Amino acid sequence: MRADVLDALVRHGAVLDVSGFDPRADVPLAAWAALHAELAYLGLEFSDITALDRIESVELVCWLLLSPGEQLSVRTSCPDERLVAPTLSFVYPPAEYGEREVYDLFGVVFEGHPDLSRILQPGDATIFPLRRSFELTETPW
Amino acid sequence: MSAALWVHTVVGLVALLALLAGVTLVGVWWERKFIGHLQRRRGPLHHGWHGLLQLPADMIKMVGKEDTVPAAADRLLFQFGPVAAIVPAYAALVALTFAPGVALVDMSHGLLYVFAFETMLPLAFALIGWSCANKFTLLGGLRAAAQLISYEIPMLLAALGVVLAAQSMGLTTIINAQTGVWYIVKQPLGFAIFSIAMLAEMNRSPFDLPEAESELVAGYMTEYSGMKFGFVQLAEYSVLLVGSYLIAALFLGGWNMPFLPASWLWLALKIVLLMTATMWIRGTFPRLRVDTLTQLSWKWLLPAALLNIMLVAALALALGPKLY
Amino acid sequence: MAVYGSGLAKGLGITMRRLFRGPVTELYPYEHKHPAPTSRTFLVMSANEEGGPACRACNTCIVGCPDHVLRLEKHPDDNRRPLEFVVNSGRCTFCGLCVESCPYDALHFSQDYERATYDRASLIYNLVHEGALTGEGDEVR
Amino acid sequence: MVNFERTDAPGGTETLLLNVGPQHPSTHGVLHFMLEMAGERVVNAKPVIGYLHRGIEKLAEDRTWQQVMVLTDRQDYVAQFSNEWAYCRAVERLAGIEVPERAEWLRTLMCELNRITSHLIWYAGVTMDIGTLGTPFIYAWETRERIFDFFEAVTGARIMPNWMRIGGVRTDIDAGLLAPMRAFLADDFPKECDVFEALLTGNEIVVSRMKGVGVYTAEECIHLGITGPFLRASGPARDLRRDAPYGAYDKLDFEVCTDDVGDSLARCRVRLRELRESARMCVQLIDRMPEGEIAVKVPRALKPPAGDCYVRTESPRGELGVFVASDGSAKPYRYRVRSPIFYNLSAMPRLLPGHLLADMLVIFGGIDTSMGEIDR
Repeated sequence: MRADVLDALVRHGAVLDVSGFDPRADVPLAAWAALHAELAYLGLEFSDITALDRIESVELVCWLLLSPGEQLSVRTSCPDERLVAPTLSFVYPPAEYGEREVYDLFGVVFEGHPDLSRILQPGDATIFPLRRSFELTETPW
Repeated sequence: MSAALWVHTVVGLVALLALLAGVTLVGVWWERKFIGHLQRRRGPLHHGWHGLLQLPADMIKMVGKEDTVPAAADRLLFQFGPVAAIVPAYAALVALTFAPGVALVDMSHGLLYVFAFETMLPLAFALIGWSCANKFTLLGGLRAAAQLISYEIPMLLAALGVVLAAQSMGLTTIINAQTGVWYIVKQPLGFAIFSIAMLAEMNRSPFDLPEAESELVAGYMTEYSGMKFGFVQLAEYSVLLVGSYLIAALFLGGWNMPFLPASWLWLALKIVLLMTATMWIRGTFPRLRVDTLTQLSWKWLLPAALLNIMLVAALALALGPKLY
Repeated sequence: MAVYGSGLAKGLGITMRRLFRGPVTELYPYEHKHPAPTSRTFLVMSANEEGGPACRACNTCIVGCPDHVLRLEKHPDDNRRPLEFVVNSGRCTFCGLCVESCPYDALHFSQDYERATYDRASLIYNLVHEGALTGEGDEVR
Repeated sequence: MVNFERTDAPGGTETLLLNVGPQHPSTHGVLHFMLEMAGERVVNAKPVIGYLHRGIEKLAEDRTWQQVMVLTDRQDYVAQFSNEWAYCRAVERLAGIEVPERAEWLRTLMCELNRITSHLIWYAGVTMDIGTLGTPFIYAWETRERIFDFFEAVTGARIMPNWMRIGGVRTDIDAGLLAPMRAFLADDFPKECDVFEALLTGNEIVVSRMKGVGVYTAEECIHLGITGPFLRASGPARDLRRDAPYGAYDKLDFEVCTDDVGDSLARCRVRLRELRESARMCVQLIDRMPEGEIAVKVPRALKPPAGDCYVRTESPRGELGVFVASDGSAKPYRYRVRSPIFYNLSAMPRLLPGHLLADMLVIFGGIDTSMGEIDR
């Protein structure tokens, strides 16, 4: 990995793990926006933002591109009691829609987001279907 | 007015209406069939011989349809719109001469009369577009008005070249002046301008912006259903008929054919071929953009039409009216 | 640089040439397209040597089906024989996972694709019903 | 329901709110665009999506790893094989499954044929958008049907193949099929491409509508997260088939089609060249297809080790990413699709304002939407 990216990750308190398929960096929620601002400045491109429901918390996963062929995941964890995270939409414009989707399906509220509304579900939906607590029902024959 | 004139008028009007209806029915069938085969499909197939009865069936369906009026529409104008479209389109047919001496009214200024009524159509389309209280129809109606008005000018100027050469506005005189050489040979530029402008007047692709399906759903016709839609379609086909007729009469010699006796059949053949050509173009080309469309008219066709008139006038002065 | 308008003329030429090549469409209700032998349409059950269903009621297909299309009832006398093998074709996506998973090669796809009906109930077939195996038509359950 | 704020139009005239879609002839499915128009000019654009949301990501959590295969076809029903392959690659990477070489080549072959059919759909759509009466549309579909016949013969279905399996592919390609396939791709298809080019990029009316319309620089596109042919038309030779090769792509000789103009016409040219390039790749694949197994044995109750992984593939529309997470059970813990058009579409509010309604449809046609993938 590039030295400047590594340096930025370490400075923002990221726990780096390169043993998996792709390098991953777990950062504290407080450093989320600042780290991404710096990574974007270093020229990393945004690929995708999504989330994983870890029951007690929701893990935000942001995939960045070190080069067109190399990817890096930057992750943080939002506690279930307070699902609030700073928005990345000013750092990476495509994250605006990605975060809307995470909000729509997981209920994570992104602070400072320009238009945090439902995107895939109707505007009056009240559910967050990708949470593990949301049970699927079976349609009868 | 004498009884004979009354009979002549009534029979003539009914005959024209039958002609218009027949041309619309067969024209729509032929268009669907022709474009279908252009696209390697078969087109209508099941009703009658190769689907020839499809259109009467469609007409019956149209009459049976619910006549919807949008809640926000201006009811009076909405109801009046198709009438405003069909009346001038029908009235323009009155002056057409179909064979030597065969016309409802053989006017000495027939061309002027036809153009006068043809140019009333954009008003009807703008009216329809506005009365529906729908954004798509509004944009379509405004586009129709802008397009038709900007293409009328080069069209009239190109027709003026023929009038200059024939020294008459009567359709019979103009056609008879082409017994020898057709005006397409003498005024190719005028023919090109007139054809392009006429294509735009007919709202035919590549100038079908008022109906631009991919942008405006169905343009000014979006809200019409049932017989009202049928009337607007009838008006469109009447413009197609009149337009093809005018191109044939002004530039392609009307009922004249070199080395063969004059007959209304030649005129009919030319009209059918011209209509088929518009369908061929429609089946091949995309449409222009709205600003390119008006630019084409004002920046290219209008100067070219003026140049054409000057050329014709100069040639007529130099060679004498009888020779040119 | 080509002359302006030559592209238009070429386009007109192309469409006119196609006009004379004749239509390529099939007149569907009159002409029938023969599906490829691999085509996946409606499920049929093959017969064993005695003429009974080849199914051994092992439940593998039921487990493998992603859309809960199949229902199997074992024969009260014989645990290895189906009493009822019901397919709800209205739910079936013709994915072929059941055919693939069958260890006894009992399930197959037929080549019959014209089974449109007016109600959902008539899309439910019993594959081991009398006559179903001989191809005399699947009786509506 | 939808947050949409009107801005003041330049010149202070009242603007018009135009709802293009969800049922409109040229939104390619059920996309809904809210447009604020000043006359015919777009001031503000907002896509409203979700009309086709089927919850595929949630449904996947209730199925076994193999059963998710069925859903992947239905994400992007125009580029089915790309979606299947992306999922297969993700799971195979997570579970550490080696795929036999022939299977990889077969996958590459079908995926490239699929790229052709997908681009043909784009061609059909874009020619309808600019207002032809459907003649180029039908020509494209005619060619597409011939490729679908191959799909049917190989996979058993025309649209929803469900052909790839974790660890390989389901059916082998019949040896007798390769010759007609090669003949079609090497001889007939380039001629069809000539026709497509003549009716689109060779037509002066199309050129007048597309040239210089919607010019976006490479930096702009990358910043806005645009991938695929839309990005390549602006210059950068970004293609995951070249940048991070998978399947048999590293053994093929192909060119990454780019254009340096970045307008709508360039996007058409790039896609039309990709059609020829894909056909050329397919011919190479057919000629050099290795023999061998088509699948490795994978347990029916596949349980990949706990963890997650993300793979990115080049779908016809751009960078298609699949993120799968496993908790060691027989069902995926999380299945996530990074849809290329979802992010391409998210750039539209920034790209469309200032253009005419007619141009907006042309630019929008350049991203080649497929609602199934946006809404999932």
